Amino acid sequence: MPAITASKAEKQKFTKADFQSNQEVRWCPGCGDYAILTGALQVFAGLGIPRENFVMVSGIGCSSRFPYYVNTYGFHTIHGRAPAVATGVKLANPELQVWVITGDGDGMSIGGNHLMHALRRNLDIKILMFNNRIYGLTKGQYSPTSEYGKVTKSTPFGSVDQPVNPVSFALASEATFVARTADIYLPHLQSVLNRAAEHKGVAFIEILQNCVIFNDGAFKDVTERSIRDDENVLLEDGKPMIFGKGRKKGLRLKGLSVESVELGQDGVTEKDLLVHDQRAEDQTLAYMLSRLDHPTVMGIFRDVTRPSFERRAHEQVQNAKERYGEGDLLDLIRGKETWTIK
Amino acid sequence: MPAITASKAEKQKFTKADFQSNQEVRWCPGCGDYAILTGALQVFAGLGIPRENFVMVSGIGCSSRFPYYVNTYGFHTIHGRAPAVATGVKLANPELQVWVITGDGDGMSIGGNHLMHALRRNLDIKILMFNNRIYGLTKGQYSPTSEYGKVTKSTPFGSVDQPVNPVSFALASEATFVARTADIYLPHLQSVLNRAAEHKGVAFIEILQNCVIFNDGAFKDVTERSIRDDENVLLEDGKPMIFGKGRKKGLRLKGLSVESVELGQDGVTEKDLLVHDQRAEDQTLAYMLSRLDHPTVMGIFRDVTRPSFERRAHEQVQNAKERYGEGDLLDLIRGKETWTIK
Amino acid sequence: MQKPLAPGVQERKRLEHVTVRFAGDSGDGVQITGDQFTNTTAIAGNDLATLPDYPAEIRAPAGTLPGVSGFQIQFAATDIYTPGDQPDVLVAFNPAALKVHVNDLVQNGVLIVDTKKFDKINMAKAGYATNPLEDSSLSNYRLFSEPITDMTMRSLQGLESVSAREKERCKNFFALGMAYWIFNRDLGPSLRWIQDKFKKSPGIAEACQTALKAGYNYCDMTDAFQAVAYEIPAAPTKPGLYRNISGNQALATGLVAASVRSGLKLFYGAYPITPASDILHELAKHKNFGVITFQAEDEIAAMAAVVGAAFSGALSVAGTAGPGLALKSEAMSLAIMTELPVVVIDVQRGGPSTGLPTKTEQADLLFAMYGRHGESPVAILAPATPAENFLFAIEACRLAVRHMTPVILLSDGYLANGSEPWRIPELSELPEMKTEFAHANGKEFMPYARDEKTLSRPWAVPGTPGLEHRIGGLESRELTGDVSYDPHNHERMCVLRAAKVARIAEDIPPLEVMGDEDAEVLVIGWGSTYGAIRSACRRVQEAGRKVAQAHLRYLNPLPRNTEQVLKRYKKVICPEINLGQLSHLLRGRFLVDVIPLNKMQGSPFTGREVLEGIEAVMEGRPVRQPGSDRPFLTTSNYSEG
Amino acid sequence: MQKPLAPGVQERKRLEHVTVRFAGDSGDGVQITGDQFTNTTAIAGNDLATLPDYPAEIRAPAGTLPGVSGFQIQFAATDIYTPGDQPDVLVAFNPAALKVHVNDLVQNGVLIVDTKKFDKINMAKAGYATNPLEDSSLSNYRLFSEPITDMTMRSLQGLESVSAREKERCKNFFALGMAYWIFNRDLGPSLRWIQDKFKKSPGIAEACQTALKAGYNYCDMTDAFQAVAYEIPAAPTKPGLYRNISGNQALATGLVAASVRSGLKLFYGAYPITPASDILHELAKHKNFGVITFQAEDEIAAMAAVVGAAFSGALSVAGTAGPGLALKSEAMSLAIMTELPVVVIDVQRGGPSTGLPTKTEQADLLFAMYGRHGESPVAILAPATPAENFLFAIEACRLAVRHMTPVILLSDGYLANGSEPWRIPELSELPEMKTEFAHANGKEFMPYARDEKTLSRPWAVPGTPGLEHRIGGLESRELTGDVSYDPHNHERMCVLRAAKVARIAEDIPPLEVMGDEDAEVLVIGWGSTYGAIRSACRRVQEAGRKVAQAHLRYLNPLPRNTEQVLKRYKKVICPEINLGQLSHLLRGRFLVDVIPLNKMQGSPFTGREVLEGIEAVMEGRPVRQPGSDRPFLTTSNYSEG
Ligand SMILES: Cc1ncc(C[n+]2csc(CCOP(=O)(O)OP(=O)(O)O)c2C)c(N)n1
Ligand SMILES: Cc1ncc(C[n+]2csc(CCOP(=O)(O)OP(=O)(O)O)c2C)c(N)n1
Ligand code: SF4
Ligand code: SF4
Ligand SMILES: [Mg+2]
Ligand SMILES: [Mg+2]
Repeated sequence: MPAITASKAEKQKFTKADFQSNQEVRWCPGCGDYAILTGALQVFAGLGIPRENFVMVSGIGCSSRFPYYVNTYGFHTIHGRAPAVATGVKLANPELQVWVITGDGDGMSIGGNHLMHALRRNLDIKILMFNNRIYGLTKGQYSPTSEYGKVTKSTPFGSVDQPVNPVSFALASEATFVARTADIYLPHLQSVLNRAAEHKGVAFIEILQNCVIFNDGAFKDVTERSIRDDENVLLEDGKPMIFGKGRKKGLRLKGLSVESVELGQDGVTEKDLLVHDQRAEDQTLAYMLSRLDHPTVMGIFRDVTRPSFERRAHEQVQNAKERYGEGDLLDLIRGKETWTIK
Repeated sequence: MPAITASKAEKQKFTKADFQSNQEVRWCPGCGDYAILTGALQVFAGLGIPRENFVMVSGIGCSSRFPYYVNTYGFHTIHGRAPAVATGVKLANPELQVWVITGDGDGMSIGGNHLMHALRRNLDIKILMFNNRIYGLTKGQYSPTSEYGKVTKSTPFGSVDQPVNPVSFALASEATFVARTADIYLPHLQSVLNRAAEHKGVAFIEILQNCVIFNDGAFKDVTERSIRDDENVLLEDGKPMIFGKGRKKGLRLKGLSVESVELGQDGVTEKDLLVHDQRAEDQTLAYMLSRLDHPTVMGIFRDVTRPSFERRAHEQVQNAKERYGEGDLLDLIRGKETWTIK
Repeated sequence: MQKPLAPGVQERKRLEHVTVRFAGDSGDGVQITGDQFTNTTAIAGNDLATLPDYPAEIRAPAGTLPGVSGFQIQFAATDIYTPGDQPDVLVAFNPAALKVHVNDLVQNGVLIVDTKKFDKINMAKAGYATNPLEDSSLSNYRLFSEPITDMTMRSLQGLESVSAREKERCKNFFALGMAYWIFNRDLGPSLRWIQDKFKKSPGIAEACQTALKAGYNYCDMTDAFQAVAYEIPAAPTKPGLYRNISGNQALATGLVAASVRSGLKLFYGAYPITPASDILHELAKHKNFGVITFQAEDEIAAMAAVVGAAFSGALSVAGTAGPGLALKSEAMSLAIMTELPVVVIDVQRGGPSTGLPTKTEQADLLFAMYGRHGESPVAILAPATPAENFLFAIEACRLAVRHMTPVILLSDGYLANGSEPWRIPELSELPEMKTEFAHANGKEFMPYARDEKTLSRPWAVPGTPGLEHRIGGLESRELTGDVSYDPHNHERMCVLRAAKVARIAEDIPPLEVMGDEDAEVLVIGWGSTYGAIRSACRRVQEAGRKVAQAHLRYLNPLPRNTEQVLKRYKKVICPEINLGQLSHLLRGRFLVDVIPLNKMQGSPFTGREVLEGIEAVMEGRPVRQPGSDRPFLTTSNYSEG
Repeated sequence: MQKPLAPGVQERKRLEHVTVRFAGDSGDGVQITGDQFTNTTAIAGNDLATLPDYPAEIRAPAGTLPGVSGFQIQFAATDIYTPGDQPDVLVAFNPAALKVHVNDLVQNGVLIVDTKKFDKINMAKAGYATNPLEDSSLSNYRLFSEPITDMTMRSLQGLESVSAREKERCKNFFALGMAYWIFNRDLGPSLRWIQDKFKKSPGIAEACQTALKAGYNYCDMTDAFQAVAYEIPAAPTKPGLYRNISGNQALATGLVAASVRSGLKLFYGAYPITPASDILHELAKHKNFGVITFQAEDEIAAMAAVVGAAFSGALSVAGTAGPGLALKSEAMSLAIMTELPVVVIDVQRGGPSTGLPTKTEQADLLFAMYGRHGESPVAILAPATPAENFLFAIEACRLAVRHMTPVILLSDGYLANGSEPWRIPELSELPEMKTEFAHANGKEFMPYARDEKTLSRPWAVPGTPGLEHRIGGLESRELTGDVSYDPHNHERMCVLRAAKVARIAEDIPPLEVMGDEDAEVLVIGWGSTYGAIRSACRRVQEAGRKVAQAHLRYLNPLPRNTEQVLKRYKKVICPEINLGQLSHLLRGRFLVDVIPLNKMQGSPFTGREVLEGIEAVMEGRPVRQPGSDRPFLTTSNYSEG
């Protein structure tokens, strides 16, 4: 494999245009994927890493067309398997910047297991899950994140199963970096992606994404301009969890649940509020926050450090070489017991 | 499908022998699977449900040989797919008592995704995962529950990945009943299985199981007689979490973590301790407890009620019949627009 | 039925058969237009065949060549078998659609174009430097440049409850109205369909209906259209009640019919995948038939659940396309070992890998045949026309249950989405499907005892007292089904499973030969090539030459007389939408020098293509080799940069 | 080497070849005994072939018939090709082992039995009503009833650091010592092996070594053994340095060699599965060669990761067995579409489904050939002997990388676990494996441009400046690799992928014919049947008749001259451990009436079985039909109850 030359020290300057491919973007007009693409391209450009060191790996779905639109190496693989393909890409060449793009169906339905294992292994890849709570590409069946009772093409009488919560799932899968953002929160999305890029290990980011055709307005009650302040808590590390129009509300611990309180009412002050700690070794806070519905918690739930899988794997190679010397092929072929015929 | 006749009301009397098949048990002498089998057979017999209404479904692994030893209907399927096969068995005939037997490899490695989806769907099946933290049947490779650094046949220099915690995983998969017990805790195991049988919905039970051949003593530091009192907290619903030799220790909340305290020391009393609540809608307590290592928490973490998948699915059928009348084949074949040729 | 509005035509020209193609952006409603036109044509009593063709994207970028969606229909006063080789009439909604399709139009064909989108931007997207409607490039056709969108908007001016954008989207109904006038169709069925479809938005319904009528009236009032006023008399067919039906509809309906006839609960397990998803959608509607549909987390789970449901005694069916079939391989193998009745539908599409998801292909035959580890025989069926899916869905279920075996039903994208008029059978015409579960009879139960005739084992379902038993993927001992590593038992069971499937040959009809028994050339096909082969053979015969046709609907086992049929002819040619799979099978089985005629273009054969192949064989010339149009581009023969 | 201890024998009988079988409970250390015996035999310079055979359970219940583990070896003073048809010497550790194996022993064969386990309980478990050692049932054999366990215990009496149970477990070394005496072997290699193996438990090491010597000495002191003192002279072979090697070892070693020779990092992705797991275990040890082993969560992930690693420029290999190959189907199809070089090893075992996991079979050939949706050609290789796995591992890697294609290597349980002496090649004897990644050259990069000769596309790996490009599972356009739904492009690409694989025929040796060129009968085989066929042909020739043999190591594409070879002979017979897969392939390809000779018993052919087949063909008789020993048991012909 070619050695990666540019180090972070000699950060280069790139523009979004450098990262834009010549392929015509083929999402529906108004699809949330456009905004995510724009945000991501800007983040890639800003990292100062040459294009050739990026690999975009995706599965199948509308979201998974993403790699075609990024002028780096790209691999549009098969349904659900992107994390597994990415594992091979990254293990074979740990210098690469590997970004996985997946959907709620691709990532949580057919691909749930690969996702779980990639997360617990802590491979240094970044996984963006575009969650539109529907199957877009196959024209509108319900997905594992669709709400209970969802009427879709495949569930004309409503779905009968409990959705899975991607953030809770990622936490239970031992992910070291877990975040949530939304297609229409561009600056927030970019800051989260930037933090993910900095994180040395696996990063999982759920991105709430609107599918105008098959699930329009799925996140209206979370992200619509008129209510979003009251319906979102944006996590800030080390800061109390304040939200709401005029920042008048906050989240407070009540037993082992969270409650939403009004600042100033009943004597509640900032001091009573939960303070976010992204780096807490204990997952409890992050997990508890992931369960909230109204308001929905956005931002980085968890960001802890553990050596990454590919680093550990390559260290073993290095250690073995140091301990036993660079492998000698003839020695290996000969094995332990030989005899000579003359 | 034959209608199931015996109702719970006319509970019949069975003995363990009724549920024992004529197949020779083929586990290694000393394997923890024997004890689990014994315990389970007794529980089955005690439920008062005729043998023919049980189906044991398993994947592949030492543990998955289980169905052969139970004189009910049984299906030894393929690696990792038991929850999916069981889904078909149960959906097609909701009257059946379906028990899934799986291993840590079968259930969490190749089968992790099916497990997650069966759990979130809340299908009324009982899933017993025999966790020996190793691949037994294939002679000793590491599994997703093997501890970090594990030296096995496939990892001679030690494994480099973070294990997954089955109880945390089940909780994040929205399971309605989650428990942990051990092969050598026979009465505890039986009480847990009994409660699982009573639960109307999916039940996930992690059973710590010793593999004498490839991972002997994996749970020694948890279950060995001399230390087990200090290393186990047995959950009791509505009770404070007391444990330790002479029941002198307890678990106390400290911020959003749990700490182990000595009763009577520094003024700690029972009142300071965490009280278990299996039926809490909020998962936080259960999740937090699942993360503990020393001591390890055993028992029922969560037991909440939600209508089960197969019930909801069959209700839809019932409702459709009521709303549109029993389907008329000729009508269906004819469709909407027809014309006649004479 | 509502009468056609005052047909202001002196005389309509009678035609025997016509091919019409609608084309436009994916957002232009081309598929709906095609469906409506088809339905109305069917009701008018013509024979017909259709070919929808749409891009893989949900909404490919507007105005681009890859974004073009098309729908072709051939209809006739006689029997026809294909959607037509070349359109006689082309309706194009934008420059890209014109560009993609115009070369297919017959010389002097009718070309109707909506002028609206012929602006600089859209023409550039389609690669037109100058306006083709204005230069002379279309002089070979009878061009009607019409401001369809503008006229639509004008006809809807008064309607206030409907937005401008919604009005614009009615243009396809305007065009449909024009087509109805040209072929003298009744507007009634489409007016009713609109009413029903938009019953929740009466404004939209009114707009669509108005546009439809406006289009019709526009032609009626415009002299230029008098020259293209046609009449295609109804086709003489078997009397009866008819409907139009697509392959996927027929399949879903057939499954429900099998369930009703057998008294077994239908369990359909699937994971969405083009072009099979519609079967799931259709079945999910029919819960009042007791149908259980299960959208699984993936195809492996779908197949595994189907195996589980079969164990529980349901009529268990899985439906998918190529990539999904690949994932089902291991669980199907379990069904083979445990000898459970399951039906697996593979709606074939272009492969390998994700391939061409919305295009048709027949390249999964050998995969269906050999696509599992070990000796893993299954039965394989393939309907030949969209409507045949109905009977073959029932047949697949019947064989699975009677012979306790997995059955693969091979449909394809063309059959699935194509449609044809179908004489609705009486219930009494449907095959018998008696099923009996095993019951305890006091003797020791032997789950692997064999029926003498079929070699099938008993279907003993959980819940039956006294029949408790265990099955599994390990080799099973004869009679008892216990796990057995005995070498001779394994050999016997492998042979037994093969023999069981082979014996299905006793339970299926012999292979029929159509055409000239004493011909020199036999054309053998399977699946959706039927129509093209039939049409080609007819043309051969019309030219006064002899040819025979045989069509395999049972691929495994083959009909008893297959060898005999093949060996009766001097030359055998086998057209397939793959690189020669059935021909390979037949050659290996019978050592007959079957000549492959192959095409791999994501679309069915045209009658002409098959005809050329037959003629080549008759005249001893080599048939067309796929991909032979020009050499491969290697580093030496493409100009770099 | 340590000299044999005072061999108290007057004269040893010289034998040309001997077959020895060890058998006992899975806990009895039979496989270790077999391995040690093999190693020592190899070092003594005999030619040899082995056949281990063990139950699927880790520790099947002690004393039962299914719990019996066996190990057979044939060794000789001349070339031999199979582990022997029937043992000349059988060592049985318990009644069950005796029961399972004694009928295979040749008349008057040497039968050594450990008397320890011949108690009521164990005899009952084996189904013996009376003690076979005491009734006259074994009178056809030269029976040695020896208290092996008791003598072992006695010999270890002084050793205090070792428990009684551990001492008892040394009995296999006592028996091994006896075998060494009988065949006049040097104890040195085994003594050294024990030392090394138990270096952390010197007590155990001493116990094993003591038991070994005690067994040897026991025979030396016991007159009765004089009659069975044999000498098998070393086989004359090509001079050189030799070792004994099993198929899986050879495969793993070959992969490392390919990595070293090509300069590519080896990436091995796998999920444990019998009988392929040992390849993973072996490679995981060789991290100092830069090998990356990845135990994935399942076979799908393993395959997907291998495809990803190939994209990244690693020498990428996946290893599995049947059920795992089924799961890899879809991801392999992705490698076909994206034209990435990957090697997939399938160590075939008994199928379908879980089947007979520890037994051998050759029934995945057609699955390898056709086991993916769409037209999905891959190259297929199959080594013929355990040691050949070494070169074919390299060859698979060479072809994958040079032709940018997936390659399937078909091994099987017999090759994987069987072993043979192998002349260690010089590094200079290994094939060249130059690999070059693409580099930017100022022109626009075309990821799907073709090499003129091989039709392969460039290998452009991430990290290379200027070659950024996208690949994927959708159909790719010629040259650019962009997504393309163009009908003609799809056809061209399908044909191109097929042609690329077909052209490998130019890069592989022609099919060689051994034996009599002018014979009437050709025996054609593939994979592990080689030895049995070779041995059968030799016997035909020894009997003065003519026969030719050809063995296919390349199954796709076939060697250029295959048709020519097949058509040179009047009759062609094809022995396979399946129901006729290669014969079907050859028939379909070449219209040659290849006669299948099949066996499906989880074990390789014996030379005798193949011989009988050849004789039948020569004499115009039908060959044995598998499973024909008795009719199927149907409800009418088994007695119920
Ligand atoms: C094996 C396989 N099964 C099914 C499909 C069909 N398929 C393609 S994308 C998709 C789901 C897409 O949903 P999601 O991942 O949420 O992506 P979105 O389109 O919503 O962005 C499905 C079922 C496939 N391509 N491959
Ligand atoms: C598709 C497939 N892959 C691999 C295997 C081999 N295999 C059988 S059991 C097993 C793992 C068993 O581990 P676990 O589930 O922990 O069960 P245990 O034997 O420890 O009880 C594996 C890898 C298989 N049978 N099928
Ligand atoms: S279908 Fe939905 S997700 Fe897909 S491109 Fe269109 S709007 Fe976006
Ligand atoms: S290998 Fe381990 S898990 Fe398997 S039967 Fe033996 S002791 Fe039990
Ligand atoms: Mg989605
Ligand atoms: Mg295990």
